[in-house]
Amino acid sequence: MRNLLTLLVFTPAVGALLVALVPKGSIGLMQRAAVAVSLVPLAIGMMLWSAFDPSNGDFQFVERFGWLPGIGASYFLGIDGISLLLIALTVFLTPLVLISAMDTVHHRIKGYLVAMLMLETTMLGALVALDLLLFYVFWELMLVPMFLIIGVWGGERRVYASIKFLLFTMVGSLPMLAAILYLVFAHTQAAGSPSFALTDLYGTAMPTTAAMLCFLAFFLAFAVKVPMFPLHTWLPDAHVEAPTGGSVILAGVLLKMGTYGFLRFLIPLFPNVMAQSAHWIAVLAVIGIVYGALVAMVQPDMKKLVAYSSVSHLGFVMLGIASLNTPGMEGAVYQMLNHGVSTGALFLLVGVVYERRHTRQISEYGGLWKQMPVYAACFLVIMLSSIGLPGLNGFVGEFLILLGGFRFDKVLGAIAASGVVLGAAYMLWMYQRVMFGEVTNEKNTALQDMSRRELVVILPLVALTFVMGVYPKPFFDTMRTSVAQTLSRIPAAALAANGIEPALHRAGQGAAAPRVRPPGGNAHVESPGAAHAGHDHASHGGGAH
Amino acid sequence: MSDVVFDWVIPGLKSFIVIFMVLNLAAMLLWIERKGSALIQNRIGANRASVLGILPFNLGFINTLIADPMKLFTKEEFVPDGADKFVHSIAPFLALLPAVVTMVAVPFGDSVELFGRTIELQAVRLDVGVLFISALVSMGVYGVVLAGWSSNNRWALLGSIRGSAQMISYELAMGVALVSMILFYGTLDMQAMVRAQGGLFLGFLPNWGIFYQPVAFIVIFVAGIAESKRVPFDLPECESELIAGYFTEYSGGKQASFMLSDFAESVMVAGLVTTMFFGGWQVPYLSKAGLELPGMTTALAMPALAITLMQVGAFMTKVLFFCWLQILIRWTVPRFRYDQLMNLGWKGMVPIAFANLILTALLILLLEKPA
Amino acid sequence: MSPYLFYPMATASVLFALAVVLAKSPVRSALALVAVMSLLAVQFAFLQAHLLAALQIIVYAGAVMVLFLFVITLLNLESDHGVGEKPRLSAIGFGAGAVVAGGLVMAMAGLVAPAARAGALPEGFGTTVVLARQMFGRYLVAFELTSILLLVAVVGAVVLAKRTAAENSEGVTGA
Amino acid sequence: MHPEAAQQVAQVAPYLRYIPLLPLVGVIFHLAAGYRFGRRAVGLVACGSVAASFALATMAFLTIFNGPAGLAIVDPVYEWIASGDFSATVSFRVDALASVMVMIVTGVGLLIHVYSTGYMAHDEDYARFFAYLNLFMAAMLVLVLADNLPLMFVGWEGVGLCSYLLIGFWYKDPEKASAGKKAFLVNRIGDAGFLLGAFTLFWTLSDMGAPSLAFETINAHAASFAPGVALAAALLLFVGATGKSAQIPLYVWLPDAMAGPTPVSALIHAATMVTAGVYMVARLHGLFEAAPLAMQLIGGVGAATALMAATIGIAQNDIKKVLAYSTVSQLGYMFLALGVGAFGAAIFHVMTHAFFKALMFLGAGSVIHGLHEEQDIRRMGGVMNKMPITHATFLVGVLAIAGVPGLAGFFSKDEILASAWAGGHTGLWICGVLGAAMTAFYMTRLYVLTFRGEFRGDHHTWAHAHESPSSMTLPLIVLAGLSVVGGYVGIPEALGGHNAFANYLAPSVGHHALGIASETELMLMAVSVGAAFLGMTAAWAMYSRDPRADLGIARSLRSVYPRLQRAYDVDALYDYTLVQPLMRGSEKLWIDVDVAIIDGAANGTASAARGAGGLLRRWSTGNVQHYMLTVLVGVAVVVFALTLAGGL
Amino acid sequence: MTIGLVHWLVLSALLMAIGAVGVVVRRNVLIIFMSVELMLNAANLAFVAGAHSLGTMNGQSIVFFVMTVAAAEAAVGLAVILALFRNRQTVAADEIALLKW
Repeated sequence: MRNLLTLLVFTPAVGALLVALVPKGSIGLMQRAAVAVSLVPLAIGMMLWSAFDPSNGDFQFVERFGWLPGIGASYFLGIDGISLLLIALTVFLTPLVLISAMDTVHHRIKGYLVAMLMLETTMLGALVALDLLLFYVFWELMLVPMFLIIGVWGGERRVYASIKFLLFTMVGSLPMLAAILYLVFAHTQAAGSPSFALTDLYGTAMPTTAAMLCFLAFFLAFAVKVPMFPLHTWLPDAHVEAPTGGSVILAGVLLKMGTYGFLRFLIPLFPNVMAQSAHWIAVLAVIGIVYGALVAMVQPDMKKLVAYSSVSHLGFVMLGIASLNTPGMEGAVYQMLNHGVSTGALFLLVGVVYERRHTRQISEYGGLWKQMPVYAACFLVIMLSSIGLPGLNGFVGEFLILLGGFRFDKVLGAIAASGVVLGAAYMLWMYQRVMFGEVTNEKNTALQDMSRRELVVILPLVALTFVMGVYPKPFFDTMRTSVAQTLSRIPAAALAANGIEPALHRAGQGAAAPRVRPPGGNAHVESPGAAHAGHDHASHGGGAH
Repeated sequence: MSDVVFDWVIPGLKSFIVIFMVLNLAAMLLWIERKGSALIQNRIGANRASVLGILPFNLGFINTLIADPMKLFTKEEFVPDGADKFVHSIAPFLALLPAVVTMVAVPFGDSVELFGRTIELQAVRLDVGVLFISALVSMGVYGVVLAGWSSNNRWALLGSIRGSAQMISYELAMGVALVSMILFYGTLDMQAMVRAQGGLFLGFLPNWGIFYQPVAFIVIFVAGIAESKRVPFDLPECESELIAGYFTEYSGGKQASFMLSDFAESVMVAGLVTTMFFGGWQVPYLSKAGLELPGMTTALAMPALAITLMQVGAFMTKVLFFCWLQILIRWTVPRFRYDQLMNLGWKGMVPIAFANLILTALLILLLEKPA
Repeated sequence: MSPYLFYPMATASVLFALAVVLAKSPVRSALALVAVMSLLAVQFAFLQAHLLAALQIIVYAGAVMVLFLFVITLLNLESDHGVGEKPRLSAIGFGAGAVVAGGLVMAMAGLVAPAARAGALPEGFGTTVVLARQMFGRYLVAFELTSILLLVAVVGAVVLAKRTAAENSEGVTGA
Repeated sequence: MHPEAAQQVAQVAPYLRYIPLLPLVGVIFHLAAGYRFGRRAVGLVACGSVAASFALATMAFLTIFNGPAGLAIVDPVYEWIASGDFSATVSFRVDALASVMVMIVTGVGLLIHVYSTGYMAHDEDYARFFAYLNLFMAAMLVLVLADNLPLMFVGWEGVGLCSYLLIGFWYKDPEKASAGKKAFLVNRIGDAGFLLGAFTLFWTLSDMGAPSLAFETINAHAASFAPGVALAAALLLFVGATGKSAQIPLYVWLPDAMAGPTPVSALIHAATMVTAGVYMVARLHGLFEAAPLAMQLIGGVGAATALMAATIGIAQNDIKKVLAYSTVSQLGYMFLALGVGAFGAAIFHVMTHAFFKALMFLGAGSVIHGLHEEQDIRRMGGVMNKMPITHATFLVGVLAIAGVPGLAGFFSKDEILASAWAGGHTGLWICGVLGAAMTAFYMTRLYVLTFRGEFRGDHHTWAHAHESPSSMTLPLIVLAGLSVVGGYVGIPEALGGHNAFANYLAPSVGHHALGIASETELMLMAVSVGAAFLGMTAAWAMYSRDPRADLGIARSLRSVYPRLQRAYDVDALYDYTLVQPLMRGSEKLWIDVDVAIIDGAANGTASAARGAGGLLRRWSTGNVQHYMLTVLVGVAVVVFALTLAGGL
Repeated sequence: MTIGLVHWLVLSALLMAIGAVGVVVRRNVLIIFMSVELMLNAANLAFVAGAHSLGTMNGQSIVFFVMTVAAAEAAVGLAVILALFRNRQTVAADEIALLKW
């Protein structure tokens, strides 16, 4: 299969078309159709993973042909370990969301399904695009279905929320477009021919201030999406107003686009600036961790609480990325997946009770354990994974991130670790108020436990939390080389200049020999990072410093 | 002679002749119509114009040519209250003018050599002759609309609206049919069209357009009759419903000019049809060289003047014939209902015309060898 | 063409144009406009654009303006008060118009004809053939698009002008 | 090592993983099928699984015991996390220290499981209870058997989770639920310290070229750490220990933890989990020895905790609260021991304490059970007549903890005190003796008020009071036996023994010969025993004569006593200084920063834009002509300008 | 003197200006519409004159398109006016300012 990625990206769109053709009346049919369609990308994703060569750090399944040759834009797709994992997450979550939609969406069902599928297309597109223009197109298109999902199927203040969401992200991404254009311009100056292809733009020479500005532009775009403090305030509103499925995708995948942007574009394109500003990013990240946790603690609304917890968790991810060393970054990538799974599940779970009681106020609940033990149990597991209990997925990511962060800066690491405590605090408190105690509110006395369909949606996620917590090896094997590749783009000189401990690679030892293979420069010879990477690995031969 | 003569005098002369002819022909048609209707209805018809009763035959056409106009143009002009006087008074001429002027583009004869110059026997040589004609035809609507509107009378208004709608509708069909003719002849110049109809078709028939474009002929002829707002298309002025339609409020000369414009239009139609489908001034088997019937090896030569005269005569006869044909139709066929009229126009003529156009185009595409 | 023809016709066109703007009754402005267009058609003819001249008559005078008249008579409007009724607006309008006219005239007058052709017109200039060649060659796409535009326009017009059942029931005094 | 030993090791090694795994299987069974198969099956599986892992543990223990000194069995399962240099493997390791701990955990655990089948017999959530209990066993065993810090942390957090779940087992009572939450959070604070300690260690080691968190590696390289690093790591880890083992300042959760079912208190909050801190410090003895400052701190904290808890214990009236504070105080002893470097002694005390404290908790549970959930000793008395077995075994426990010679407590406590004295930490020694006296005092008080004299509760209760079923009394008897004989594994030289226990542990924690003459040692014993008897007699004298003696004390010590009862108001203090400010601060962050400032900025921009639009929209009157006029005027201006500028 | 490009252009400029004024000063939508047509014609004249003076046909071609567009515009525009009149009984431009604010 040569055009696997194209297939992957556009199947949902085609599916959306099919769903749109289903007659208005037959709702059951269109719902099943949507789910069935969404299973195709899942299959393709699994094929990709099985065909993926983890030892190869370059982009794989590459497809490239001219799109707008005049300006050097090309239809350029390809994935590495990092994007592969996020793709897997996306194609895994979407079917669940569509199934849950059967319970949670009651009007304009067809529109919702179509929007969801289109959303999947755009997200996958953004994940596989290696051409900056193409990426930007998908990146912006992503907003449209989400905007609709929030604005049409949302809660009371959906309009405010959706517009806020749109404006924040747009404000973020427009400067990025300018930066992209400048980048291409600079490249054209240097290379003579224009190109939007990421691989061509590595190591584009430009004046320091320009590089700084471009970096800022990209940073703004991604930071808003992540969202990093203090650009996060769109998130709680968006989450609270969005329908369950919307929240799940928003938290599960959309936010990752920001962090993914850091890994895929920001670091490779501006390694030096990244090295210079890593400390600031880390500081923001840590503020985000603590701030998000603290604010989450006092939220009266479950979804809002979870939303702020997302701010905190994404803060962890950003800390891991900013720490610029292997454990931190791998932890960050892993934490993206964890957050996708656990927070997604949390939103689904909140949705379950919301469907029954049509309120998300914590004070409205209490003693639910007695009414819905299964629900309580699932909630317990997911909550524990979200507060990073060892043995569940959350811990692995958090641990590595803190490990890396601590290496990067002891004080920041220490403060971030306090986030672990606070995280437990708000989650447990919420859990206690919702689940424990006697049933005080008589409205809750009639609550039914989870239906079979709801279980079908939740259990895969619960299972995944265990698997990813106990046996994370496959994930790390997939991402390892790619992360190393990304890190290797940062010149050791830049790190040293900014007093950052260089990234560590487990080289030499037999067990790890296949793990890190020096990224052969066949695609990246022109990037100074790769050139340096070779000797970097060599120097770590003994694994000692 | 000086250019002034050739540039101004002769064309002016030609135009005058043509227009004069048309006017008179129109007037004469009035008489022909009366006699014709009488003939058809087994009456005597106009019979009050004998000079002292000595001549064996009736000179009825004299009074249609002279007496009637004199009477009409000397009557009092009546303008209703609340009418837009200006518009009301220009309307008849707007109606008459196009009908009359049209003919200047129609060639009534071959070119003649005069004082070492060739003079086309055609009032104005336009390389867009056909378009010129359709343009003027389309102008014909104004008279109707304005007349009806300006005379501040609801029957008149109704008549005018009917009239304009009808004319616009049939113009369309006519235009499309004309296009197919243009396609067929490959020119907009009527003189050229006529020339193209010289010679023979299938060895013995005259090479006339009718044999190639019968459908277009029917369409144009019918549409033309509709343009001239005569029975069976005379709904804008049908006495039984609207008194006299859009010129109810007219009297005397203006009313006369409306009537004239009707006949002038039928003359125009006749001229158009003749030119396009019946070889215009072409006389079968007659060419500049002289007369040559099928089978003859050499043409028997004739003096150019004779030939020219014969051709002009032929043109006249043909035109007269078609005028007569229209009169025949007018007294034979009953009036349509308005919806029938519209249906015929939009659902009958227009599609047919288009079909014909497309067919023509296809055939030309197929038969014509690529240049 | 000779000044003896141009100046009278030009003045006439300008006067008619003014009539279009100033005439109280719509019908008269319409007629004036027809006159302007016919005059322009003649000038086209003098400018070796015979086809356009004919089209000018057919399309504008023959079709568009007839439509106008049609609508006018249909609506049967009483003539409004012409230009007098909105003095401020009119004043500004005339002022600006005067400035524009003056400016443009000055500009045009001061204009040295750019790249005026040397010598006689090219062979077959303005003939239908040449125009047709361009239509189906260089401007083909535009030409086709125009046809689509016309189609859309027709459909649109029909849709707009057609009365809905509701409107029929309550007659013209709808809404 | 000897070939047969090696071969035996090879045989045993693969089974280590099943020690924690079996209870886990139990958990899955309980959750999946427990409610279907009924209580009997659940009880069987629960006890059976623990019994099985007890058997395996014994096997391992014997292997070590018979094997040469320093023998360790390692069972590497798989590599769990691997990122860059960092690698955390799931691999279990049993050496002398671990073997002792695992025996305690599985043994006491087994007994308490048996006891629970009786105690919880009438609870509706029987299966859930045993699921938690088994889960706890699994976690605890992982903690004990782990051969590296990350894996230990898994158990470390796991037991925390289980205590959370078990304390809040009766979730309908908000008090109990929040007690569980409190326990978890306080533990989390410790865990954060634990993590940071681990990080410090890892990066130090990785820079030393040995990137690993295996205990071996740490202990091996600890000596060559920079002193600052060692101190930092040690302190951070100690923070973790204080959390888990309820030391100042993080002990506050333990008394509240008594909200859980009594067997839980016995198993988790007395015998096993709370000693995890002690175990961890002992495991990393190398590191801690490398940080003498940290050791002193530990000792100090231990002593302080011992005294403080003891004083509070005197004034408590809830039978379980008394035991809880005594536990805290005993844990203080253990840390005191660690602080003076007597790791063996600490573990020794862990063991003995596990026996007698579990015994007393279970006894208390039996009493509570018999008196229909009555927990206030002021409404007890004379229970000995109704519950002879409980009474007898409880008495043994009291004597043991009071340190009456010949019983388990005596040996372990005296070894601690001796090592303190020997280490020259006279201050700590004095604290220890005082603590011993007080312990003896409040334990005797507890005993007297509960079992002696007349019953002070209502007659209805008294009528129905009864001895507990055999499933409960049997463990009591066993534990009583252990409390008696448990000490004899470590008879000090001074008493003609040769401290077998310490020697056995030596390879794991190093041996510390008390560099003092046996006369001195005997003298020390005499002092502490004297102190203990003093306390006992005093208590006996006071409370057997008048059960309401407390009122007298309260009157005489008006200023102090209420504060003692309120546990020095530490909870209130924390609440006032930490919790409340945090909540209020968060509230402020949310309302003032998030909503007001950040959102305010965003919305402000929006409304500014809207305002501008509001002004501009006046321009669009909707009247075509105005637009056209604008255009016209614009054109006019342009044209005019251009013509002035000299032609287009 | 002979009549050249400039004369035509001046004429078309005048017509254009007059048309513009007409659009502004008249209330009657129909007349506004006619004024627009007038402006279009002025433009056409300029084009044709330009074509004539340059000797290239492009100007004429464009006029061709202008005419078509004008026709389409007229059709739709008049239909709109009809519909409007039907709903509001007026063709005064300032009384149908629906897109206000």
